[in-house]
Amino acid sequence: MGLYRVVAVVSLKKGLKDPEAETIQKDLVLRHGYSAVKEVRVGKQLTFLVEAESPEEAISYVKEMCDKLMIYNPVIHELYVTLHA
Amino acid sequence: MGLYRVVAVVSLKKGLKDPEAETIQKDLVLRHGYSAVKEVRVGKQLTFLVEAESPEEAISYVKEMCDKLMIYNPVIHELYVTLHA
Amino acid sequence: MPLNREEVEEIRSILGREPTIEELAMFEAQWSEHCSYKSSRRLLKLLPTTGRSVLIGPGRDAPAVEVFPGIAVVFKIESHNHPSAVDPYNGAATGIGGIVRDILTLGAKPIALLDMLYLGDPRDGRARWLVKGIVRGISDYGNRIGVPTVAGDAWFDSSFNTQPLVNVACVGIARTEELVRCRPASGDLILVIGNPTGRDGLLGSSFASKPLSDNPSEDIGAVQVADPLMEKMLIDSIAELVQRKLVKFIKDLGGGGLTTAVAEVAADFELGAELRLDELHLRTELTPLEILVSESQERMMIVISREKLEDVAAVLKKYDVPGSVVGFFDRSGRIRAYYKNGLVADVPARELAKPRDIKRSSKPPVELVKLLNPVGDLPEVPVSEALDSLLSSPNVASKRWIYEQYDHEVGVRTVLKPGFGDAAVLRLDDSRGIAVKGDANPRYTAIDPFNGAANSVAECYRNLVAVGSTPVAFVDEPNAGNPEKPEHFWYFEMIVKGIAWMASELGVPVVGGKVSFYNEDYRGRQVKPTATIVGVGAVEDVSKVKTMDLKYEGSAILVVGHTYPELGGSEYLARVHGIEAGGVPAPRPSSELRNASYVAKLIDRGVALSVHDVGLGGLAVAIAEMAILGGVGVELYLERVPCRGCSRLDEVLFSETQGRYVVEVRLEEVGGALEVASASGVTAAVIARTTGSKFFTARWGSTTVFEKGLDYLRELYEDGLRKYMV
Amino acid sequence: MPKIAILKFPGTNCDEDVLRSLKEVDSGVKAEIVWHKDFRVGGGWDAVIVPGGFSYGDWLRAGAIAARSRAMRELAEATTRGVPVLGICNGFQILVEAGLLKGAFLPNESGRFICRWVRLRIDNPKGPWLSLTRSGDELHMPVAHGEGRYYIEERDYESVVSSSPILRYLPSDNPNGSSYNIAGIGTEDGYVLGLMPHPERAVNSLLAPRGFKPGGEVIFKSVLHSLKPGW
Ligand SMILES: Nc1ncnc2c1ncn2[C@@H]1O[C@H](COP(=O)(O)OP(=O)(O)O)[C@@H](O)[C@H]1O
Ligand SMILES: [Mg+2]
Repeated sequence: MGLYRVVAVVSLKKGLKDPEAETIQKDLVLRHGYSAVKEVRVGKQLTFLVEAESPEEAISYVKEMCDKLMIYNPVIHELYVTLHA
Repeated sequence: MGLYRVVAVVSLKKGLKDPEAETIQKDLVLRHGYSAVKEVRVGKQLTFLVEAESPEEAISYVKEMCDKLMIYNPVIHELYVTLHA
Repeated sequence: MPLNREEVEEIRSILGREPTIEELAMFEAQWSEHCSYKSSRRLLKLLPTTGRSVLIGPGRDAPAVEVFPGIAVVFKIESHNHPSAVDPYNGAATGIGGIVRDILTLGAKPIALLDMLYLGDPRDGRARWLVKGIVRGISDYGNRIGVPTVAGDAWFDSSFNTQPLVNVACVGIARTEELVRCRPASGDLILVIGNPTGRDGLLGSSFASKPLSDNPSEDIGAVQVADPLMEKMLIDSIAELVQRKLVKFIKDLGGGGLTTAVAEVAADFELGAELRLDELHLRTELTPLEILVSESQERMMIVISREKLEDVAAVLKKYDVPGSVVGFFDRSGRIRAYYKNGLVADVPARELAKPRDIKRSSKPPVELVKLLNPVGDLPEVPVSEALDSLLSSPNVASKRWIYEQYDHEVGVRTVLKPGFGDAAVLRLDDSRGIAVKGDANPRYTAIDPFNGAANSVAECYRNLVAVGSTPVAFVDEPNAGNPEKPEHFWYFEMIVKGIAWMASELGVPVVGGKVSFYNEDYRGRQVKPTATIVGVGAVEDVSKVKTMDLKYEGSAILVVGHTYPELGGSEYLARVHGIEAGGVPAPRPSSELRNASYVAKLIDRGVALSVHDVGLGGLAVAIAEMAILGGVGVELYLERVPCRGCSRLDEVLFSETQGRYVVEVRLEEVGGALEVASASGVTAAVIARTTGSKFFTARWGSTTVFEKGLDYLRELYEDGLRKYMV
Repeated sequence: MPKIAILKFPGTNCDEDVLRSLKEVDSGVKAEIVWHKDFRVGGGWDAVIVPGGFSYGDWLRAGAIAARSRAMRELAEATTRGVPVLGICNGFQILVEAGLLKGAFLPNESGRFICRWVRLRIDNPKGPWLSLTRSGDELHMPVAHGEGRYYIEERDYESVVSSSPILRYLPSDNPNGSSYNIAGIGTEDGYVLGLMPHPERAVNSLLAPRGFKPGGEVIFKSVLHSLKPGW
């Protein structure tokens, strides 16, 4: 058994208006002149410390949990699960 | 010039109470029996699509931006900036 | 502020030996300015604290007044200036948390919050970041705990760019006989309930008792993350504990943490206490010292008799509120703290809780004299443009951007909502209610702290009167600089004296408050010293409450009170001429009283259709606001304004003479209204009439001074603050 | 008299308001605040109201944690037995998160919490909560939410638009940018209804600001009327 840090990122599907990202982008580009920024996206990152036999198992454990517990809402969200670097 | 996807993660400094993470762990994860999860942490993930000369430049550009814009508060948050995998 | 050498010496002599590090930490927390009032107590004694309605005056966590027979209002004010300067979101949020817990200590139900914010220039990046964080912090916390934020005050001034003032107040109600007022007795158990204790907020109150360090990120220990969900569970569980009469005494674990809570109760009731520090529920492992002084948020101390323990535990379990029995009171008069069977502290409660007063020297700063000099000849400016500039000043403009972020309706009590009148009104039962409002004018107090503070009291009084309530009591919060600097301490002294004087003259007690010192920026410059006053008024019939929006076309507009050429310290001078000086408007308590009772009569007899007090920006701004909000046009005849000594148009329009009101009255009632005025020696005159034209027009005789469309003015008023916040 | 449960979660904060307002509408009403741990399908409830607030702090997402709770499983069971359920604000969010109503919630388009009075119009009034209203009626009440932008996919919308009760903000009044100006929506039979605005804050004209009428009263009157035996 080992401990693995698994990261789940929940972000809005493309096409859905994301006020937070828009505000940041507006502020960045308009007010501060950071015009090299072409796009901003905001997501929520959940990091789970999981006890598992293997990294693969840890990941699939978290994936299953995210589905079952609806950590994300598939109607509006994308979920992306990886092992912590 | 190239386009780089840079990810900035803002999370509460270690040692600070994280009520959101604690509630998720206690009232969602553990209540539904996912007891292999030993710890939950929550952060905000910002992804910037940046035009830059090099990946290094893109990263340092984003770092500077996050400081200037006070996207996070160094008093309570830690910021972690990487290139998108 | 760490203990100084004399204080350590005094601790040695109190104990008769070398203190342990735990004991030193306890003294440091308890003797901090924030907890001990060592610099301020002498002066605070000047405040009038008694009156027929006062049930509990200063001394407890919160005072209580009886607004109607059998109905008590518990209310209190608090500052969270320093935490908000380094972490605006959590700083402001935990300020709300703290003030709500003060109200819970008497077993009252919190029904309203107020936030009085003195903020930086919204054009400044850091100031704006602070503003947004502070408002969001209050919004997220207040909204989540289900207590409506119904009123407040907001002021923008570059003096607050790095050190804002965040003053918050909470109002609670209870039946008088149900207030929790028992005495804890020897043998009673001490429980700490709520959040597990952590290292966060370690020595926060000594942090609030010193200037900000120039590297704010070093103050991590003093930063606390707000947990509104736990606060809500505390509110709910305490309500049940109180309702089932399971607790004898409740105290907030605030500044100074466990040490202060236990020491103050022991000292007040001539008890001692034995504590088992290892029994406390913790978030991380802590040393006994840390346990004693941690200021982790969302914790309360409750005192119960032993036989109630099982019932109490069941209630806590129902709400999933963690708790632990950390000790009991005894007759020893000493606080003895054990950790894993070792005695780590043994100090006399009384000496710990009540350090000796410090007499601070006080001296008016020399530059002040210049400020008070009369302002020389002002260049003539077009008054029409001046009005635009005033209406769009963030200080005057609509605060909608702020109060719309607050749930001001939860509780189904908010009869008069923010933005509609001079104070908020909450209904209690079917017909009765209370009015609440908080006020300050940092510019007045910075120029002339005595008169400025007196004017804050008077303004709060007027705001309560204008909506149709009878002022019952105030709480106050002087925000001053470093008490060790005589030039800073002088402001504090003058503020307290000004408050005490005006409150006494008005016959309204100041039943409690809080003191905030060390409001300096990192260069040691005092921010504008500010006297914040929060008042509560009684409303007999909430259906008679008055808003300030004009109601009908064809009614008369009355001004109550004389206008004097008092432009000193005014918004007009600052905004239009860039001058922050001059003698501030004179406080005139006897005309305040006379005019207030006249306005109250007009409201009571149903003669007044709408009422607004004259404040920042003077008469022109007051009338413009009424017209904008009501969407009703006005024709103002300036030559009819009762003035004394005014020689210029801008004086008539923008003077901030105190004690004035604008009242809309039905045409056919004017005669009667004026008769009552002259019978009671009140100056009142019809100065305008409402029209169907959607214009605000001002004339002097046959000349038109200005004529402005209401939509145009509304845009200025609505956008003045909002435009900076997008 | 029918028995109404007001379901309370940690962080629910409009439970007492709903109770007070129900009593204002009908002083004889039998309504009770029920702590989530004590809520059972078999409790003999004739209707259930899930009030507003911030259940479990609204952490993760508004309503998400409460939606997975045991009490909500009981409630879902109750709906299959035809017990009328009303979700107000956070209650609506919980019902949607629990899958009892279609759609999803997003943060307000302004990015800020908003508290203000709005005007709504009713389409396809059906079921016990709207029994005394007619199509096209205008109702006024306040909203107070930060994550109130109701979102529904187009095909789902097509499937409900002509059959289910829908409350819409007047287009000039949409406070959050919701799809199709939706403020509230019900199941096809209208037995389960959710809405973001707070009817309990609008049962008394004393609390309505100038220009608004208290539009929440009719919702409570409707359910009391509908629950009368013989309806
Ligand atoms: N910080 C704030 N929070 C909530 N409401 C506020 C705040 N600042 C101002 N308000 C509200 O905006 C309205 C106007 O406030 P203010 O300009 O201070 O009035 P006045 O000049 O009568 O004292 C009032 O309803 C007040 O309660
Ligand atoms: Mg006023």
